[in-house]
Amino acid sequence: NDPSNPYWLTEGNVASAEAKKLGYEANVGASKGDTNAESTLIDTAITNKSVAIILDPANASGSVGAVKKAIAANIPVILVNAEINQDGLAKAQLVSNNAQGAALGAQQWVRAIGQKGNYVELLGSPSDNNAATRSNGYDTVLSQYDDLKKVGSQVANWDRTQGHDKMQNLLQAHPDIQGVISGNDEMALGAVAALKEAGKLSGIKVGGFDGSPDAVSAVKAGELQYTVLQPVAIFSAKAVQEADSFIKTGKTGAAQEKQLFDCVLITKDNAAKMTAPFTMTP
Amino acid sequence: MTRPDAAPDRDAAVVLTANNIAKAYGSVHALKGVNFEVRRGKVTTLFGENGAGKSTLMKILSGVVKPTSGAIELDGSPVTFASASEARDAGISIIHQELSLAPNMSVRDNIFMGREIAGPTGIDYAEEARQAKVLMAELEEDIDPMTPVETLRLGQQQIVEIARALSVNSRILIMDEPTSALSAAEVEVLFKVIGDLKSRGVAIVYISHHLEEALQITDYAVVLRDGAMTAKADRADIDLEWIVRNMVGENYHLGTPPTGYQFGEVALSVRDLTVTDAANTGIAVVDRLSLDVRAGEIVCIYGLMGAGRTEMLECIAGRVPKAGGEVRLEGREISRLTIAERIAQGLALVPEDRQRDGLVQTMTVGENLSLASIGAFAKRVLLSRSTERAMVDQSIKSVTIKTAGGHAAIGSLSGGNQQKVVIGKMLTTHPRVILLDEPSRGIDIGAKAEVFRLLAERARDGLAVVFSTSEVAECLSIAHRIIVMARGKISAEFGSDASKEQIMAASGEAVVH
Amino acid sequence: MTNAASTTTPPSRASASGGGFELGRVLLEGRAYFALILIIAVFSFLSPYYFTVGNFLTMASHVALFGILAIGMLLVILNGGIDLSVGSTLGLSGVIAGFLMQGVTLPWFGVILYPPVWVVAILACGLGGLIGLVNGVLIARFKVPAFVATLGVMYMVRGIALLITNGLTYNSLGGRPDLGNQGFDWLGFNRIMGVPIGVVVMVVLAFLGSLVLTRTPFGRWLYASGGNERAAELSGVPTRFVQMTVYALSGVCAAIAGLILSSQLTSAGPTAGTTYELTAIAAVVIGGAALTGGRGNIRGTMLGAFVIGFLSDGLVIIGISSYWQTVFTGAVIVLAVLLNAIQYRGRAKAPAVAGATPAAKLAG
Amino acid sequence: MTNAASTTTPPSRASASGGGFELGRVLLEGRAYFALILIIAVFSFLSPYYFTVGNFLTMASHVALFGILAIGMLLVILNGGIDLSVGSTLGLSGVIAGFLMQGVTLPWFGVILYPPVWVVAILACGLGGLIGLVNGVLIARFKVPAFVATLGVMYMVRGIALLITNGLTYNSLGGRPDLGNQGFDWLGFNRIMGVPIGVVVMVVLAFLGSLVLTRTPFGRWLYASGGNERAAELSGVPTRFVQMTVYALSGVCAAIAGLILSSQLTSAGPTAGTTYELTAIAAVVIGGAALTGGRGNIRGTMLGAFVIGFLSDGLVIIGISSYWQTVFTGAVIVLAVLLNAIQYRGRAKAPAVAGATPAAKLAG
Ligand SMILES: Nc1ncnc2c1ncn2[C@@H]1O[C@H](COP(=O)(O)OP(=O)(O)OP(=O)(O)O)[C@@H](O)[C@H]1O
Ligand SMILES: Nc1ncnc2c1ncn2[C@@H]1O[C@H](COP(=O)(O)OP(=O)(O)OP(=O)(O)O)[C@@H](O)[C@H]1O
Ligand SMILES: [Mg+2]
Ligand SMILES: [Mg+2]
Repeated sequence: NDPSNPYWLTEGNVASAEAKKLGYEANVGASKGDTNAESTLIDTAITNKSVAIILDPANASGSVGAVKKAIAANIPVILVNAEINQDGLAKAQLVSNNAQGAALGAQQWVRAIGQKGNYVELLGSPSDNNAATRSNGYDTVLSQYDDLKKVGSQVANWDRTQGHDKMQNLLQAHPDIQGVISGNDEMALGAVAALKEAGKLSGIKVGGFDGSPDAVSAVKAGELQYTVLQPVAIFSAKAVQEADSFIKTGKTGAAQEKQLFDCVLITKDNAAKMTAPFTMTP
Repeated sequence: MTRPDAAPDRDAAVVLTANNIAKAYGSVHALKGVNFEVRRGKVTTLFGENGAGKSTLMKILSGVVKPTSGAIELDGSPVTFASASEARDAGISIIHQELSLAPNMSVRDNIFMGREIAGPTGIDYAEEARQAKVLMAELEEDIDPMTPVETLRLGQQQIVEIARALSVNSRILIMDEPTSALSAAEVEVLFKVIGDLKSRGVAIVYISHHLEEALQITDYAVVLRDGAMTAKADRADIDLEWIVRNMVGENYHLGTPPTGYQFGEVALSVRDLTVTDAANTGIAVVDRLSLDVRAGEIVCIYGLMGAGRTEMLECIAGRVPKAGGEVRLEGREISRLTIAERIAQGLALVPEDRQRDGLVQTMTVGENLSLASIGAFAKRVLLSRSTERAMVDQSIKSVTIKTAGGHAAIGSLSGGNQQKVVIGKMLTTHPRVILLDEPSRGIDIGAKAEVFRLLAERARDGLAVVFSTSEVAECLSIAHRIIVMARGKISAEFGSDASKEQIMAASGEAVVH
Repeated sequence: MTNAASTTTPPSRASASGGGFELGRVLLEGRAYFALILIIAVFSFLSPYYFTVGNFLTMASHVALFGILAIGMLLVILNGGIDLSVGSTLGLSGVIAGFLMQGVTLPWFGVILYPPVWVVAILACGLGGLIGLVNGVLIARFKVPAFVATLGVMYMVRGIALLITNGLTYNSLGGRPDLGNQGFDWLGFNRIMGVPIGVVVMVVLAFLGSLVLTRTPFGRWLYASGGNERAAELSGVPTRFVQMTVYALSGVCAAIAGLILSSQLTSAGPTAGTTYELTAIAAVVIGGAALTGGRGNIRGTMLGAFVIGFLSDGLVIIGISSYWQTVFTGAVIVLAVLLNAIQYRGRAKAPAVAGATPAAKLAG
Repeated sequence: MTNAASTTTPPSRASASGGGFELGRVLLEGRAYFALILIIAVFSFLSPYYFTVGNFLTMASHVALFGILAIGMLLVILNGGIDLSVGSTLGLSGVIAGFLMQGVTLPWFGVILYPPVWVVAILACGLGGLIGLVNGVLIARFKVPAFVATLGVMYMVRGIALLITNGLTYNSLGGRPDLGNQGFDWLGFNRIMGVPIGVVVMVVLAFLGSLVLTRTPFGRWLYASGGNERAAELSGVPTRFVQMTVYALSGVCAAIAGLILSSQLTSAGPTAGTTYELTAIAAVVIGGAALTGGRGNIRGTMLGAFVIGFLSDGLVIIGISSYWQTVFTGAVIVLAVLLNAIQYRGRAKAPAVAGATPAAKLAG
């Protein structure tokens, strides 16, 4: 996926590092969310006679074809971070438990702003079903509090600039909000910048998702209330190990195809524990 | 000679009649109810100043533009043409005043574009090429049908244009200034061709600003003046003087060399100037040419198309690089300077093609006038509007440009006035030497006279003037000295008392009567 | 000012004179060939997998997409226009195909229609042609500059694709036997004698294209109206018709590419094909066509497409960071035109004839 | 073939005659004004929050980015060129700024330099100018068509930005008091009398721009070389110098925009500004400039920028899906030029004079 986001960068780096450790030659490519680019990458992976492909699908449905192609070339595919809408293809799908993470975040967020108030939501790009999963996760929690009203929501495509601009517009439309809940950290940080500029940061609480280094430092600085750490480092490493074991034993060694990794909440209190990007040492 | 209302003589069948055709472009009334007849096997020549409406009338007859009012009758039955190709199918073809060729395509493709000869597999290229060859032979030009048009010089391009019109075996052939870029020899050939066409019963409409030339082939003369017909007559009844009178009201002569003052120092001195062909084929287009012009002197350079005048002048002005020799302006070697620097030094060129090289169509008359000297109006950084306006008005007056004022769009001016703008623009740079490449090209006789008068005045004030021309008559107007160029060399030099025959002979041009 | 002229005189000659063989062209296209060979050589040296039939077929099938777009783009560029909307059209046609494959509900009959694949394909192409026609009408009838018209259409079409799918992606375009609408993935998955269908389609289109350009009146009309529209018009060439047609054709090409892509992925996303128009244009230009119209030919364009495709795939195969790929792509584009420019600089000095002046402008 | 000519005659006159008042212009720009007013009216009606000072300021600060890009773009387009690289330049300048703010390590001195903000800003702008100059040299010296040259540079610059940051985003550009490199967010955060700095910068640039265009020889040269390069050259206009300068200036404008953006976000991402070039071009065109050069002015361009910005922000505020925003943007672009085209269609019919031919072509 697009490595201009630290999240996916770490994903790639950790995986290749792990692979090298296990004595493979790793080759990281970025689809930038374009399914065609992705399938091109798969093709070249096939050409390169790769022993295994670890794929962060660009698109829940769009990537199915690409995966099929790899399977057809009988190269085991292990999916990380995002799922595809068809089971039984990939050897394994290792994803962070977005629903759980969202719930976790939402609860913390409620604690931060209290039981009542108006808020707005920034959504990721709709073609990525993590966006939906997280948004639903938020809603299930927040809808329990009748006094919390979602007065607006905008798609900011995971992007910081858009997060910033859309936040400014939302502020205009809804000056009376207490909170912003965001589908990922980039958008959240964009929102923070916008709020800072409007001098409303103190009054409005922002929550992110991903646990990216920038976000963590923002949490430390108290600009961001919290972020939800996706154990990307963990599961991308795990993915490689499973690939390895599959190549050697023919089994991933995991019970079922879909493996959910629970997310961890990062707040001011435990932000210090972030040793490396996306890795927390308890 | 006869009055317009006089009955048209009957000795040749009228094929095409235009009944009080009127055409208005917005406010401009290009034609105001013109009646016009074309007779089979005869040449009907259309005379008129720039903007008289000649081309407009022809465009209407050939279906290019639709008349605002009026009717056209072909063989007595009314017709209306929705497009040029409809007119062509009806047997009317036209050679347009402005070249209309696709430079990226070969001669063959240009001749047959829009009228492809179908073969079993798409276009029958072989057949087209063959016919193209035949046409070229007929016009006595050895141009390979496959050569891209862009590599032909202007004259040859015009030949291709003519060939295209001939390739349609039409009953009516309209030629709007077909010879503007042709050498006398080429004109000869064209006239021969026209002769054959006449004998084959083709009706021809001919337009030209070269009056004597046109008279050679005229059977019927029609004169337009600002959109209305002022006179028509048989060849037998008319002469040059008659045409000019009806064109411009009174009789014109192009002026005489200004006298009564001494020439100054040598202003421009060219030594062994050599310029190679634009296409880098190494051919010397200008061949070790040397020339001196004194302040206040007017020098005319006569030559055939392709003699190398444009190259020489553009090279002196810094547009094309020189292959050898040196150019001195008032003693200073200027070969190394840029165009801008040469202008600053006092050397100005009025280019051959004003549309392409002279005017900025997107700017107003005033802005065009001040363009070359714009730097002068900058007080510190900003332009001084007032100074500029003053200067513009002043030069509009001094160059006598007929225009609504400095703010008018350049496109709204007639050809002659546009030319004056280009000249005015260069004069505002206060040059010591001014080069004019065919300043009279495509402008009417009235405008010509004014331009020459203007140049004569400036010469009096010590300006050195060099102008090139393709019309002998113009050599014998204001020039103190006439230099004839042929194949890049000076073939002869005359005083203002030379005869047309001498000059033409020296240019390697057959003397035409 | 004569650069366009200079950059591209030779191919033009060639193309314009429909088939005539000439040194200039050999030199120019020779260069493109050379670039291609160089690329292949270098990568074959760097990766054992590069120089294999399998890989070439794969790469070819990647090139196919851009190649097909580029063919349509070439027609438009020959006309002196440009078509920025092909990327979006590609996306929309895929989406429409997906939409139809999902079955169309006709509420007032209460039935769900599952049109067979060929119907879907035709409808998608038709749509592409329609979009192209919109461009054509805007440009030919209303005289809107091509760049702007197609820019606007690009946005609109993209937006529509997103609205239809609500940003989501159609998948499982495989169809179902019981509905008799199977075989959509044929385009993407099948191979004729080992050659992916996409490549076959491209070759066929290329062949048809050069036939039209060199053997038919339409081809000559296109070169003529691209070279000097006024002249063409005066000599009875139906310039407006030509103009509209090329945009329509470009639209159809885009639609075909869209079908191939979505069938390769057996899914259709609304954002597919974003910025592909630029790649297509790059291919055409590397292929020696002039953005001023009238100059260029299919062979060159194909070469251009292959240069771009083989390069970027090669970089992926030897595992170079995707950032470098971006840099290289840019470098190649500049280099390609730069070389032409330099070689024909001498010519550039030649006095351009009136007709050639346009070239000048755009280039400036 | 006379479309360009027709579409844009009036503004040209206007601009060219820098200040001369004319019916044509009033009509044409009147329309842009009208569009803007309409947009404002509609949205004010739909949302109580739209018509507020606060909101206008916010929207203005969004417009500022594109506005600044558009000013540079206008210069290039007046010259008859186009600059596709501004988006990438914007991104890179931000990245460079971020890079410098992080502190430059000089290994052989073993020290880390923290250049003060103004130095950073100047360096970033310098870089932008440099990139522009590369475009200029390619186009003016080597006669590479502007579209292609800037397309290539666009890719290369983007790639470089990605390589420098390795895809990451620099943040915390706030600077640190102890290092004396604070105040980078000044551009993005501060306001002068409530007006965001970005807007102020845009206004200043717009003012300078129109001064240069209407009151200096350079402006006149620009219009001239855009209108007819050959004629300009023969009148002693340093056309190459003009050409290079406009691209350099466009680069600087892009860099400035990049600084403002990254300071608004107090972070600089390598992918910032992607496709902004298209928005900028759209603004210039909606503002009535001709892509053929010689016609257009700053006021129109600013209007164009505001039309686009106010529209898309308005749609966000009334909470319309971002997909509709895409559609509308496209629609507005087409509509704007369409209206001009229709109004001047009558003129369009007039056979263009030779000089106008270039215009025609590019537009075709
Ligand atoms: N397309 C046009 N739009 C507006 N006015 C036009 C147009 N074409 C011609 N005119 C005007 O109509 C009048 C006649 O033009 P026309 O070209 O017929 O003159 P002409 O006799 O051919 O002049 P020349 O000898 O220079 O060719 C001129 O005043 C000209 O300005
Ligand atoms: N576009 C061109 N390409 C190649 N050669 C050219 C071109 N134009 C002119 N030439 C050559 O340059 C020489 C001079 O041509 P040119 O027409 O400039 O002479 P000229 O005396 O200026 O004629 P005129 O001034 O009447 O046009 C001729 O031999 C011609 O073949
Ligand atoms: Mg005429
Ligand atoms: Mg000449």
